[in-house]
Amino acid sequence: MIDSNTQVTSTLLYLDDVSVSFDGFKAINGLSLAIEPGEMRAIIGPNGAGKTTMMDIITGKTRPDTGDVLFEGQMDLTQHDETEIAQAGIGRKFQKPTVFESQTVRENLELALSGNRGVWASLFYRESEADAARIEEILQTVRLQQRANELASDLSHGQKQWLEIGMLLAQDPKLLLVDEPVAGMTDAETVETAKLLREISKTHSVIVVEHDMGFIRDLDVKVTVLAEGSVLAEGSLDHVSAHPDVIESYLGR
Amino acid sequence: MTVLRALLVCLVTLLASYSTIPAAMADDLKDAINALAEGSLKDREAKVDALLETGDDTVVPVLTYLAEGDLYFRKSDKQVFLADKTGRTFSLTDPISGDVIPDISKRDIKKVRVNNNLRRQIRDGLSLFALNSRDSAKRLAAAETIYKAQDASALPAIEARLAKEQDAQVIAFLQEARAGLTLTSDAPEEAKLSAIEILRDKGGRQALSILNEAAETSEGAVKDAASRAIVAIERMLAIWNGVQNIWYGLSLGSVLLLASIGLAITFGVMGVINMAHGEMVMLGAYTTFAVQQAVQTAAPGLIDYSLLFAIPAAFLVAGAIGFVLERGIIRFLYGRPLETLLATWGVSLILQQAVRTIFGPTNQEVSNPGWMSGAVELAGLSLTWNRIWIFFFALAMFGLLFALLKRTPMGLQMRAVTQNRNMASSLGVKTPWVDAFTFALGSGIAGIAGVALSQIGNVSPNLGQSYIIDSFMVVVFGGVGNLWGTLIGALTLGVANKFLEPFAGAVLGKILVLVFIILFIQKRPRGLFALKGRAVE
Amino acid sequence: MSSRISHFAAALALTTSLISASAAFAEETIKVGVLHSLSGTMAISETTLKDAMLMLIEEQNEKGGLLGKKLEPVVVDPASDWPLFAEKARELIDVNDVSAVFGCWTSVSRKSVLPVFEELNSILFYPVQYEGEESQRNVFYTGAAPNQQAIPAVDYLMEQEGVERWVLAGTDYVYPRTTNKILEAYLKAKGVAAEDIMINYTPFGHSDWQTIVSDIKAFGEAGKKTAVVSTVNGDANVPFYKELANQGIKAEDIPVVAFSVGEEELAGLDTEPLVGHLAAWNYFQSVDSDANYEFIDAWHAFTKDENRVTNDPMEAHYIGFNMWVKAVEKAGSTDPDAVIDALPGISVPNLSGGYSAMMPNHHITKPVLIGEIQDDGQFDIVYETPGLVPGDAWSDYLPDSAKLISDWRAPLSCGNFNTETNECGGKGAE
Amino acid sequence: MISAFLFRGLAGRIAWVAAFIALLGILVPLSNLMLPSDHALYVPDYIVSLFGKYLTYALLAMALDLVWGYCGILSLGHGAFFALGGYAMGMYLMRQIGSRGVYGDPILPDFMVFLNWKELPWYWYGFDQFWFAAIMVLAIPGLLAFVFGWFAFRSRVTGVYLSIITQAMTYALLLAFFRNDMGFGGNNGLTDFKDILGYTLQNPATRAGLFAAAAFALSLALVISSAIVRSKFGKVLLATRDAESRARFLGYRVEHVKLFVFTLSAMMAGIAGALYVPLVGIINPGEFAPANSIEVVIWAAVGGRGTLIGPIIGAITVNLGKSWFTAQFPEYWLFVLGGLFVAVTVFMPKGMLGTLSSFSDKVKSLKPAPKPSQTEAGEMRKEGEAS
Repeated sequence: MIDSNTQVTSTLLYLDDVSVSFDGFKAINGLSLAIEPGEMRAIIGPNGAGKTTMMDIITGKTRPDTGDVLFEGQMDLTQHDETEIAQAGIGRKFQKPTVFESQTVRENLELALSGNRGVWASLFYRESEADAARIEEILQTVRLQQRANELASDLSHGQKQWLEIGMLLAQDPKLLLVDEPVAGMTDAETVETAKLLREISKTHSVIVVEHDMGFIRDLDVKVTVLAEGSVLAEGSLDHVSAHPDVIESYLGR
Repeated sequence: MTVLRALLVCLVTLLASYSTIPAAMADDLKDAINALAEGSLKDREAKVDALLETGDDTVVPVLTYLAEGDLYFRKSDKQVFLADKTGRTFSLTDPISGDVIPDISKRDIKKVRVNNNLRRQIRDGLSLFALNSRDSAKRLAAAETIYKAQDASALPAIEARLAKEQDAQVIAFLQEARAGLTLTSDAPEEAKLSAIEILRDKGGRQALSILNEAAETSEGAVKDAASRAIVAIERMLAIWNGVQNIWYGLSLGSVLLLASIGLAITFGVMGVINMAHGEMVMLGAYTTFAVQQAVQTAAPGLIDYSLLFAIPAAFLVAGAIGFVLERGIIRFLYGRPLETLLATWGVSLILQQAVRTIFGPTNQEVSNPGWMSGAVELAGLSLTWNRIWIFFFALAMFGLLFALLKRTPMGLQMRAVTQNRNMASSLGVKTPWVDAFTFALGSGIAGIAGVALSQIGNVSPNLGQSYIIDSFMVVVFGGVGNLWGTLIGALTLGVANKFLEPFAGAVLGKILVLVFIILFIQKRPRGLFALKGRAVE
Repeated sequence: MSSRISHFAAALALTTSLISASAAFAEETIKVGVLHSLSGTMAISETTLKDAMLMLIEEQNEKGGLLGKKLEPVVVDPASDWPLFAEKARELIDVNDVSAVFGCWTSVSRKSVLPVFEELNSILFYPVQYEGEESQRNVFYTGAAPNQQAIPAVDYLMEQEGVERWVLAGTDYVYPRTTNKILEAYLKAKGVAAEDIMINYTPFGHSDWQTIVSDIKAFGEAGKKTAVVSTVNGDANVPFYKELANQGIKAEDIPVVAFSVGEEELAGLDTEPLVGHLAAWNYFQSVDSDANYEFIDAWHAFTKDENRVTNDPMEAHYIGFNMWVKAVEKAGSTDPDAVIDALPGISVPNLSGGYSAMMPNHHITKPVLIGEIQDDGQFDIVYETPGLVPGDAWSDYLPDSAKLISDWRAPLSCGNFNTETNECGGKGAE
Repeated sequence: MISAFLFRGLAGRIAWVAAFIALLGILVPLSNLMLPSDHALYVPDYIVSLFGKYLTYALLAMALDLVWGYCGILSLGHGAFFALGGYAMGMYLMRQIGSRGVYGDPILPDFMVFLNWKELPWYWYGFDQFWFAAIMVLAIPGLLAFVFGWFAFRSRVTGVYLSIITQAMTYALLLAFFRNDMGFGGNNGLTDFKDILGYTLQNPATRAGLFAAAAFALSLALVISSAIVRSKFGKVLLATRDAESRARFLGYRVEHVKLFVFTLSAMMAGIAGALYVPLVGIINPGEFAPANSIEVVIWAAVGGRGTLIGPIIGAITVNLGKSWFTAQFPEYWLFVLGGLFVAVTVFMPKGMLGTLSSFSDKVKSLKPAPKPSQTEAGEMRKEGEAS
């Protein structure tokens, strides 16, 4: 398909002809996708298009039946589990905000902070000044410094979303997968979030899955449209929304 | 049994009234019968033999009563009578005259003691009498006894009967009996060879042991033929053994299914780690006991059918307690499954002690009705009736429950509530009531299981404890929330257990099954029938 | 901090004594400990013994008590939990200050309390048939040793019923294991071939007997008269007998003789199909003696239940309790050492019309009875040993045990005296 | 590094409780041995051995809390680790009997003699040495937990499935140890111990020493556990409990986290078992009974899970109640105990300690005190979070 070895090795994430089915239902069907280093990509598609399953495949939660998934050109993601993939530099934010509710905001960030994840290392971990400073910085970025010592469960829905994004930042991955970051947010929060993501994308590669067209427009990035488990169209938002198939399957009618 | 005895008494009376027996002979007989009162158990064997040798039909009721321990003698004059208990007293029947003396106190009479040897001697001896009975079923039973007894002295009687017997089954048995006796006698070779053939076709362990003996003691053609017959019979036995084992496994599986099917609802469908499940089974068993007691006093004639009354009663009792349990405790604990474990554990302690206080700590007797007693011989298989009933009862219960959950509006509501409480509630389903009824249903079904399990095991306050772990293993092995899983899981574990038992012994077999479950869960962390895909998360 | 604990201890002792003292205020009593499980798996058997003890103590008090004082039962529930037995024994002796304890059923519960009685020097009366191989200074064994039950039963079957082939079926624990070891040695000494003995063990509470019963049936169809010697324990018996009945194993063909099945166990069974199967005990409710009729009447009056049965361990408590009473009277005090020394040689009536005596090895003499199950749940006694059989602490049929004897009288005062080396402490010949 | 690590465990009320337990370990034996028996502060022998037993139960309950309260692994098989530790100690005590057994055999335990065993099975070798037995007390439960956990956590068996297979594990061990062929004394288990490290077990001084050992072990285990849950690893534990897959996506190897804490907890349970055996004088397969393991869970729940101290209080309270009820109301105590479990779960879902601290929180919040600063509020929650 898009093959050429140089392209593969320079590509950050590369999916080729990936398929997976659950009990006969093809959730992903011959999906191919390439993300360049430093790129931010928005992925849209109707319910059941396979967006979340695609993320599951990239992060090692689901094994594809066929196809290749390569990270940084050499790491075959289908052969690794979630932990290894996360350690290799892919971070993920869930559709439903998932933070550690019984711990404080600061502790959540501390857990996410990059570093040795081993049992002994965490047993004897002492917070360094650099770590503390980094946490402060992220708190600032996600606008939670006022609530740093409160339990995550006490945060509002939007703040949880931000905390989770903050955790992604703390993890400092090469690629961020962000699943519906503005679901349930107020308009103001949505605008803030878009701003935040654009800022992040300056230093990281990002894949955003979202329904909110206004938000996608705010992001102003290349858009991939998924339907029935494969790519329907790719390009700028205006380009894809003019695409007849997209109009047919997604925008209604 | 009682019918038979009534007939016997009639027979005695008839015989006496026609007074077909000459007076002198009657006196001899009377003395011989009264002699039973004296002497030790060992001496009595010779006296019984003497009575049997008279060939007189009068001795049949006497010996039958003796074998059943109902032959008594009057302390005052050592006269022997047939005794029937009527209420608190006895009515005595004179074995010769047939005169009945009612209302005799236990103090005035003493039992003529009997033991296994005498009973066996009487059974074998009377079978020769029964061989000339008009009832072909009785003749058949007699012929079977004669075959089993392998007593050479019976040979003339067998020959005599064979000469006039019409019933093919009786003839077959008698021929087999004769074959066995021929083989151990000094009959000519040809007769022995045909006897071997008959026994080979008969099969079974007794034939095998007769042939083994023949093979050891004889030579030449007889020895060869016997050896060949032994191989043939052993091969058949091995095959039947395998089949029998499968049946044992299925039967054990059906018991496991019964024990766990209620749990498949309360735990599997509702997610309550219901440690009081075993006690619901126990309550069912105690209800069976109570119903049996009630039927015994109210309508003794229906005692054989008390189980049929017990089934709805057990369902209601256990169901009601389950309902109260859900409304009183469990409803506060939804969403905290592990805490239901603690609360229901407490409930199980309370229920155990309550039953212990009310019924006492000892086992209670729940008798098998006639239609659930004994066994049926089917080719090389011996299937006991209670196991057969339980097997089909378990399947029927499973089928009913399955239909209830999948085919009725009630079942639909139950599934809706357990899958998505909020959604169901916003669609107008009265979730609290559905919860309560679902739990009551699971408990009630456990109660019904108790009715069946009372037929094969203890009815004691500990009854529940002995099933609870196995029940959880079955439900988890099959896959929580899947009824089919429970069915297949129960039968699989039952059969696996029974196949391991002959090799590993009962204890090691059970350990191996547990290890197998642990390893199996590694392979399929959500049991045999787990849902796949994203829906699981 | 430690004061808190001792306060607690004081409170504990206080409440205990308050509650118990309310019965006999300001009157000094002799306390008797009753250590039987009232809950858990063993409650089924042991609760009856607690009731029997309460009855015996009540009767004794009606007779005027002991040494001019009233007897006072102290009942605790060790809940079928073996370590809890040890704790409760310590509590009875240390906190409640009992003069003697009547209790335990399982071997493991006895083993658990043994060191406690030794350390605190108190007296335990143990009423249940057991595997022997023990003789301890502080324990008096009023149940049967293997030679008072198993061996006479086997003799009976061999001689009276002509049994040549044997199935030894038991629950897998120490009593059946030891009994079967003894029986195996005994049978082999009597000339029974190894292939004519089948030994089978099942777990506690075994409920699915299909395979084993059909194996027994097959084993019994080999042309020789076969019998089953069952040391199957407690709960497992009901399903075992139900399966026997249903698979049509009749007592006339393959009799089963049991050592752990008494009237109490039969109460949970329909005995109609079981008539003729046997049990060996030292007492049956059907024993024909005045003492027994009196005992049964008293029992029915005490429990206010005409249907409550009596059984062998109850008789053992009856004998043990009367022996203790006599020994205390003889010693003139309840001091454990004096009573322990007074007990051997004491002889009291048993319920089968004779007398049982405490022997120097702390076991007692008893008749051995063999009964056949009747359709009314009782036993019909078909055999009785001509004389009394003295309990043998150390079996003669186990190689290491045969050379040991027990005699707690001075000067020997030893529970395991080796007759080969003439040394106490079971020392082997080295 | 280690000392700094342990020092962290001494924070807050843990330090007080640990010190209190350690002090009990000194004062109770002293009072028992030094004071005359009519002294007001005298602790009788009976109480020493009773509370010694409770302390080992408390250690077991705390070990369970470490995996259940902090890592969400509801083990219904912790009794197995306790029993295995107990058996390892029991084997040592058995070998110490030497020729003082009833048959006087210098090597074979009594139960082997009368069952005609001719020689000591290989797995009994080495247990005549205390150091070897002490290692085994840790190694056997630890190894079992490691192997079991390695399979189970790697296969991602979670929730009730995990609970049930831990129950299957202890049930299988129960049946196995019942078998006389196993060479562990069958149903009777191991009994008739004479002495430990040369001190006779029937001596009150030895029991006082064992009490002290149990108290120190509990105190130390409490400090270690507290250090663990207060380290970053403790946060990872909570993270695993609350959102296992999130922890995975953050790059934590969740199965290693669980395996570590499960194995450690099993070893603590083993130590508890090893201390329990000489105190009660018997170890038998009954300790493997699934019901026992469930009871441990109940102790933890009654006291308040996820607090370390709660389970200690729970274990002691429930057992104290049990000891008392079984003597005072032998016929009715199960009603009381059963009722207690129901009441605790329904009315005090956080257990005694949790209810107590949320009650005191409420009282505090009722006071018209100045608004606490952010950090103070955070600290308070930190305390409360675990409950």
